[in-house]
Amino acid sequence: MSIDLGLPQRPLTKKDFTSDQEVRWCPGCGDYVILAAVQAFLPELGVPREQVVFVSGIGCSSRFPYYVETYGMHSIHGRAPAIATGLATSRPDLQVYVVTGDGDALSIGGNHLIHAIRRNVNLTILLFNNQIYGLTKGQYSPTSRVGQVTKSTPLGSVDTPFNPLSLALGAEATFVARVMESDRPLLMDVLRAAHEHQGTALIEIYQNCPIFNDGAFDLIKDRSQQQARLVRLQAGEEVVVGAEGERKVLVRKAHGGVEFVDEAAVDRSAAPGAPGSVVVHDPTNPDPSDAFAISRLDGPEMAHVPVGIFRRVSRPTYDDQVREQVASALHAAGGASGDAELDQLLRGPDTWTVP
Amino acid sequence: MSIDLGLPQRPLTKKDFTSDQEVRWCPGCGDYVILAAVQAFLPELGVPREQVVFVSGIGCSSRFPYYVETYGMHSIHGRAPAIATGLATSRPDLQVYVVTGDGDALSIGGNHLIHAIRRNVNLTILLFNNQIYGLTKGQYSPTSRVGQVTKSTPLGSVDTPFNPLSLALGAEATFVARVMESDRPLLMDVLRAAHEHQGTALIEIYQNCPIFNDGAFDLIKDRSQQQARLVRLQAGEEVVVGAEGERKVLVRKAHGGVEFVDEAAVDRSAAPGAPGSVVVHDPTNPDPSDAFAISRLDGPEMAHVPVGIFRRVSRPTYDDQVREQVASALHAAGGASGDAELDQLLRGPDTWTVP
Amino acid sequence: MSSKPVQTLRRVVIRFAGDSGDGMQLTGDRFTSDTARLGNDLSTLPNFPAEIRAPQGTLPGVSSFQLHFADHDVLTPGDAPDVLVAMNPAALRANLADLPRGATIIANSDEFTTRNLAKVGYQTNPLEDGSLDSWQVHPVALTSITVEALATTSALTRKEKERAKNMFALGLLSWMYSRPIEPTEAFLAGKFTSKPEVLAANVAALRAGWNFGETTEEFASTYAVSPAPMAAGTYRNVTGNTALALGLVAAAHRSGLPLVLGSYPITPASDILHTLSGLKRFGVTTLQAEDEIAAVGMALGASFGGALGVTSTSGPGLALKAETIGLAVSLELPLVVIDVQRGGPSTGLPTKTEQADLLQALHGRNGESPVAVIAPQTPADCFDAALDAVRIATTYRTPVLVLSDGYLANGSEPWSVPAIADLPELTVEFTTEPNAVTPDGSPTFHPYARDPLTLARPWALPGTPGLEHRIGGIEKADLTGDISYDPANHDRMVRLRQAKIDGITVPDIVVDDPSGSAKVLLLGWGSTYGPIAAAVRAVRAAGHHVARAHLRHLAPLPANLGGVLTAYERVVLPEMNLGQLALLLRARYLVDVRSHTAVRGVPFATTELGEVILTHLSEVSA
Amino acid sequence: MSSKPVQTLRRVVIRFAGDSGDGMQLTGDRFTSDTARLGNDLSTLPNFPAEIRAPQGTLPGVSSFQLHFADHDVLTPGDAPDVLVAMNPAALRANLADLPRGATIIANSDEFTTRNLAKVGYQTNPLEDGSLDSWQVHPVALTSITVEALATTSALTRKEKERAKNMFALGLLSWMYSRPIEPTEAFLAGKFTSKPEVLAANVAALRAGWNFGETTEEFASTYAVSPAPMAAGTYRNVTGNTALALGLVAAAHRSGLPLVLGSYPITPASDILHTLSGLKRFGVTTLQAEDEIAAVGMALGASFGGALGVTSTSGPGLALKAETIGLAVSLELPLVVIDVQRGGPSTGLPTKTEQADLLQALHGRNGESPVAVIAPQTPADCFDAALDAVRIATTYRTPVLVLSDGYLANGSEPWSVPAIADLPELTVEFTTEPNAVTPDGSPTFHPYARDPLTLARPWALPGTPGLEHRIGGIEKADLTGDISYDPANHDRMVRLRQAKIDGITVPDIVVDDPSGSAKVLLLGWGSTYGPIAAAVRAVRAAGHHVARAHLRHLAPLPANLGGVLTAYERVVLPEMNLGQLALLLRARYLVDVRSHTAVRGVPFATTELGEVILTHLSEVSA
Ligand SMILES: Cc1ncc(C[n+]2csc(CCOP(=O)(O)OP(=O)(O)O)c2C)c(N)n1
Ligand SMILES: Cc1ncc(C[n+]2csc(CCOP(=O)(O)OP(=O)(O)O)c2C)c(N)n1
Ligand code: SF4
Ligand code: SF4
Ligand SMILES: [Mg+2]
Ligand SMILES: [Mg+2]
Repeated sequence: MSIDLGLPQRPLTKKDFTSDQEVRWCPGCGDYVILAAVQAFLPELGVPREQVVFVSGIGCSSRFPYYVETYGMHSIHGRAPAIATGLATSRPDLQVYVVTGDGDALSIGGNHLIHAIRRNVNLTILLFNNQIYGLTKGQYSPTSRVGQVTKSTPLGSVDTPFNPLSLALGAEATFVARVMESDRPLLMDVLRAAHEHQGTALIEIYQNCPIFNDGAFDLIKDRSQQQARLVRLQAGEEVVVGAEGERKVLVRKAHGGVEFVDEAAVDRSAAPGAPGSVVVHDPTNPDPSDAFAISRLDGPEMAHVPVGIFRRVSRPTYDDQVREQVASALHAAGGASGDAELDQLLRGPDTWTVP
Repeated sequence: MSIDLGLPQRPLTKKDFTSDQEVRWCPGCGDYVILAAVQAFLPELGVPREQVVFVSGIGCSSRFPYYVETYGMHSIHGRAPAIATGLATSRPDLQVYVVTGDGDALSIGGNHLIHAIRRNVNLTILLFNNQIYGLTKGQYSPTSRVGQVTKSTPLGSVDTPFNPLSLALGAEATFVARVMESDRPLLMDVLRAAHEHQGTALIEIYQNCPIFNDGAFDLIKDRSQQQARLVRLQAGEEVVVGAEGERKVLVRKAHGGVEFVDEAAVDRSAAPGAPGSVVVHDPTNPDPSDAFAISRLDGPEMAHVPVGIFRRVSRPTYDDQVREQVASALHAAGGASGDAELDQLLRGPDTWTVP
Repeated sequence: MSSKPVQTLRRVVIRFAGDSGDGMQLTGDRFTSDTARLGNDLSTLPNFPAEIRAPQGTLPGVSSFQLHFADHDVLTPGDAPDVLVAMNPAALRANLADLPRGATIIANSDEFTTRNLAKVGYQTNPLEDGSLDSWQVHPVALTSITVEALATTSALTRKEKERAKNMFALGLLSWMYSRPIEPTEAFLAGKFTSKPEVLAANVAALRAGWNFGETTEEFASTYAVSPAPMAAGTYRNVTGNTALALGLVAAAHRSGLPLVLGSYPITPASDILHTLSGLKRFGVTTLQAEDEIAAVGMALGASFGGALGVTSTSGPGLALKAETIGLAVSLELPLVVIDVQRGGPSTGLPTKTEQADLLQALHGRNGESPVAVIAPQTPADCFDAALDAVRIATTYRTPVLVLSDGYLANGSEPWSVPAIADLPELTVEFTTEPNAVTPDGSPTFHPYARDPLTLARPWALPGTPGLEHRIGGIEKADLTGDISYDPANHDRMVRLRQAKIDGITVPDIVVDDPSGSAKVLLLGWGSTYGPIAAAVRAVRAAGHHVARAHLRHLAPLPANLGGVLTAYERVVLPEMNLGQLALLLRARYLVDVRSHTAVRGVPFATTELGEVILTHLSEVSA
Repeated sequence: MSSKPVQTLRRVVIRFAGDSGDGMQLTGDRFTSDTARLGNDLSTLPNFPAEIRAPQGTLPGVSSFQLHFADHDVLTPGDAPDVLVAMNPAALRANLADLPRGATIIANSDEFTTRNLAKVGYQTNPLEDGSLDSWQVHPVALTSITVEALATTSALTRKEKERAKNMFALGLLSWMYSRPIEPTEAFLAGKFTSKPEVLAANVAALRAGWNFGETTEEFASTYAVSPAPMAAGTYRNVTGNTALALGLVAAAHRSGLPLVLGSYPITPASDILHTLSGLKRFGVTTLQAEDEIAAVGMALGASFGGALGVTSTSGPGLALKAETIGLAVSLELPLVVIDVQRGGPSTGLPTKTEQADLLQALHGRNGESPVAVIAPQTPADCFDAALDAVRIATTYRTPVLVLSDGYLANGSEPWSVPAIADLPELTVEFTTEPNAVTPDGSPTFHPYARDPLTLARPWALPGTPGLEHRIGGIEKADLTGDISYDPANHDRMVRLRQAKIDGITVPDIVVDDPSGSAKVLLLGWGSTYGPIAAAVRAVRAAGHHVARAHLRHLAPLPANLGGVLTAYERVVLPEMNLGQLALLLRARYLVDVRSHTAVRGVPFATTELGEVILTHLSEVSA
């Protein structure tokens, strides 16, 4: 249903993807950084902007669509994945992005998120995780760490947070990644990979909320701490962390799971897969067990936080298959239905005639 | 708030847990078997029946509470975990069970389920999985296998089903188990363990719906096939499947995950954890990676279906901590509040007096 | 044809009743089909428990199917059966109260065992203890005769043979009312192609039933009901759910839009999903969502993309969709929401009918959130209602709520199949060009500019170059659609949205007042059409004057409605709720509309309404 | 005390306006507190954007706080400010239209830079270009004077020092209106205990502001407003959200039930959750749920267990809770549902006020699903409304909906703190013994047996031996509560549930008609109390006769309401919606209630309503 008005084609720029709406986030909000990165990324897709749609829920992050000069819908709290599923399924020509927050996606919208993921709908989901409800002024979210003192938890929250990536992997995800808002090169890489991916790509973006949860990610932002904590996953490479000389390498544990050990202590002669043997990151592994194990590395203390693409496997998408069933029914019937076919349908098998 | 009327205490029997309501499932429905097992199990708890509450959603399975002579609520579709959370949090003296179906728990109620699980509320959730919507007469459910032809999927369903146990593990579950409806001893064992568990225990029960999805579990029910497919997890033991002579043993793969290999091919000298080394089942492993890997063994073809307790670890429960915060606030304030304290609260810090 | 004497009747009401597993719905459906073919007018009422198959032989497990057919225009499934086919003691016990003295009972005597009698509280066998003396009872050993008739079919077990007893009953009743059995034979052949033994058994049982009637002395004569005069045309029998599904497909066809149904199963709406999921050949996409919220969300997403987004549900599901329908009101996108009403509140009576979602449909959302509401009045009328809903949704870019109910959904009647060319033209135009200029004179797109006539905003689809825009549920500035917190703008937008709905073109309400001298107007909406019309007919037949009118559009109301209401001395409004439409009309027109309400999960009985009318007539003339 | 001349005023309206980050809400709160202490009556109206902190210096980022205080009974926050404190050009531009000619403007001249002026579209500086000549403009270099005043405080950066400028403004205004600054100093000391430099800076800025007024020649005199005559008692200032939270805690205390709040954050209701989460010391449990459905589910689960289950939300959340509230209606358990209404439909205007959820509260559920509905009328009245809601919920075992709104929630007024002993007795009795006998004579428990007076069913808690029972949302047999599909039983249960609500004891509505000769009655509900009363007062002051009455109970309605409505020639009903209560009253009483509606997200202005009243008065007497 893409409409070609024969407009002249010229390479698009970031400016082409910037709408005329005033951006209304707080000064210093991490959302600005993400917006700029996405606007810078979109031109490189080579997709005309009318074929891009951003669907969001409600939250600070969900104001995103207003600022991008594409089609967009700022919907209601938590429901963007469902709305986007309807859109993506009926319009294969569109690139559908979902923009959501940790509250929007994981609290009220948790069910739609996991169902979109298991169905593997052609969607790229950008989950801005600031570990807080920003728009409603600072209540704890399903990703807030235990003990977090917020407006609604004066004595500290008691619920174990979700690990959004573990949850997605448990929900049969085919593409799962994490990025820091400030890491534009990685964000661009991941967006590119997500664009190429067929199915649902979940990208968790750590985003700082300077007003209600400032510094949530300082441990991995701060240059001095970052190296010891941030784990950059690279397909086909060993999983390492730490500065030169203090490097740790990810190895398998004896009883399932993975852990970091000092590089010096690594036994490189261990058979691949043996406890102590080095984990070579393979996001395309059909078995999600390794990706899951890696997702367990991070915790509230942020000892080790993996970023990059955890999983990227191929599986038929929901929308493709839904359309395929319709197409094959049409094909089997010899093409689109006209008045005659409709007439036959209305009559059904059992008519009689009154003269 | 338990009320002691000083009634005479005698050991309870199954009959004591049988209500006067006529059971209204279809002849041959697996729900009967589960009901009988639960009614037989409850007396052994030694808990007076007034302290037991069954909360259910909507579905054939959710009619369960009517048939058990305890307190019960047949609520609305998908919401039982939330309602039960409110009840369990305000009433620590009660044993709260949730009874739900694959549609109730994983379709409309998916979000409440995963949130109850991450919070680790003191609940035992019995998820009757018949891979179909029974009560609404046979539409596919989030656990129906791909390609299943149902009333709403005449050309076969296209969505990848959830693996309820993978999903629960991704949602930070502390207790996860699976049982066949017909395996009463295991069901009793698991119920017992769940009762002892502090927090949310999710028990998936495979249940046959003879009307709309008959034989869904025949591959693992049928004596001749069962041995080759059913994997009985035992804490501290190797994970094996198959009849004597055709036995397979679960070993680690080189690149994450686990797989079955012929017993003959097992290298028992492999270092624990090495690829090819035998997996010794440890449900109490704090790292859920092994439990997750084991949960991936089953698939629609039911090549290998693990049953038993996958995971059983201890973590503070939501309701205990919520109550603890209230209790400590009371304690810090020197006990329950009387009129004087309330008066002070109403006045607040900033009053003035008009004479 | 039977060789026994034939008596001609003008109308007959038959009720088939048995266990949930006895196949009564199929039996009723087949009898209906065969009756329709004979040219009788008819109306049907299935009735079944919420449980799939409650324990055999119990009262809660009874399932029934009632059919009213006649040589004249039939308006309801009939108040009371002339014939009850009772497949077991439970079926007898559950239905006897509805059976007028003198009516015929055909009971499967095989099932009247001590055990089965006890299950439903009979101390003695009513077929033998004289308690049924006021009725004409025919005990027939349906089960054993069926099994005997299949004695030669050795491929089946006894249990399997017994299952054919419903076909025996159908054969017997077909004989009794001079219906052909060949179409049912053809139907069975289609159904059991892959199971030849089962097919053979069913056909044999069917024929055995017919022959039993012909041969045995139990039945002295057969009955005939002549065809009803009907307008020329091709007819079929349809249920409301089928008619709705067909209407949606026809509307999609006429509008050129692909139909996308987002739905979550719920009784009694599920069949709409089932039917549409089988019509992929018509370009129909059905998405079974994870819940009702996702279902309407998917439909709305599809509408945003330019499809005809539809969602179908029942009352509890409508409650869940409220917030998203509110979003659709704010987005001003076409959306069709079908609510097949059932007994409430809460889970209520899932398989029973009710009209108690009208106020929910109108008011069940936060803020001022106006939508259009339409209610079909008979099963076949669901087809037209669907077309009308699509017309309004696409023309006015608004959600339209269609209020069907459990009775319409599962009840059926003959439907004169329209010619495609006679269906309304529903062509939709998408906006593809800028519709405004910026202050500096360059062309731009205003997503909330409005058509001056309809107040509809443009429908510009993603994929259209140059019209990129964003819409959302936050209040938006008139014309531009930008976020706006301006007080005056909000007031204007609230009133514009209301004015758009108020301005929808709906036909005037038509009053049926043959004498022109009636003082009392019987008003109704939705599925009470049949019972009210039948009661009015009966009252008129007794020589009284009474007027009748039926509302199809609940929002907006027809422009002439106020005049109609004030033209009568008294307006009586029967509803299957506690007076929901009455509330709206009293508020709007300050007319003392008199409610007659019953919330029993079943349609009004004609006799009941007849008495109500007579009471009002006597009050008014007194 | 100031040494400049003091002028006495009867009333003043001040509006503080600045950037979202400028701390205007705090400034307003403090000025309010200090004013309350002086014994003035007062009313406040905060106003802020839905964004947390829109870009600095822009129109959408403006946040304001209006305070009306007087030496007499104050009914509204005031139509138009006498003084506007504008912290930047955006604040000036956004608020100027509300400012009557002649009013005072105190503007932070430091912020009127070319860049800031351009941001909001000022070509020239209004402080200098003469465009403000009709107002009394005082440009004050608030920022730089503040920074200068803190010159010695070297521990802070310039940015941090600048942040204290709101305290400077507060000091200046306190001087101007003769308010003490000591209480604010104490308040700051408490707030910044752990940040001594910040404390010192704020206190210094506050004093500098005061001194600036006293020293500079910019201001010639100060003003005093005498205390208002108020009933004897202890007073505090409260917002509606605080009062509601306190009312719930007081009700829990009086009923002996533990309070369990299930909630999901949403503007403007979130503060109820925040406040209650800090009151664990009163045995209050707050559960922040995953969504609104879970929130009400948790509350209902707690009620089942014998707690006082409460849930708080705003319109979109109420829509989501509909199905579960319907379950509570069917279960007949106590439940308090608080809806702090905001602008709709859909996301609407999250931070603005509206009264458009009344029909949703009454009708927004499937089936006939009656609940009680209460609306508080002023911020302080929220306390009493909460107690009343708990009384009804526990006495009648029913959900009670409390309709507050954004204006009540955030607005504040002095509240005469009641003595605990004077609060209503709310003791609840749980059922602990069988209440029926089986046919064979043994004692049993009927969960749906009813109290003959209230029609309430027994509340028997899990844990009570011998009363084990099951309840659910499916229709239940009268008395026993067993599942029942019986038509007559359903009709009976539907009517019983309605009758229970209809039978709730609510006080008669009181009419304020001092002359006794009014022909026009001004009726209102909820937060329009203040504006209507103020307008009526003004109209009466001009010598006209007009009556006034305010509805607190929307369901059931007071028994005398019909009589009251028909006693007047005309009933005028202002609502911040399109006429929702008018619809109900017209329907119920067939009285031609005249709606006056405005849906602007802000409370009615007194003058606007005054004109409306005068128009009606002239029509009626004409
Ligand atoms: C139905 C509904 N419930 C609640 C809200 C209030 N609400 C708006 S945004 C939000 C949470 C936002 O948190 P998150 O998704 O993390 O986004 P952020 O603001 O942090 O970017 C809530 C609770 C709403 N708008 N609608
Ligand atoms: C809000 C709502 N939506 C839909 C339904 C209809 N409904 C009842 S049960 C059910 C699914 C039941 O499936 P499952 O949970 O698997 O239970 P089963 O019947 O198979 O035991 C559905 C869709 C409902 N009752 N309420
Ligand atoms: S509140 Fe936090 S997340 Fe929201 S805009 Fe401000 S800084 Fe960003
Ligand atoms: S439909 Fe299936 S699950 Fe439901 S009662 Fe019947 S057999 Fe059991
Ligand atoms: Mg967030
Ligand atoms: Mg199921």
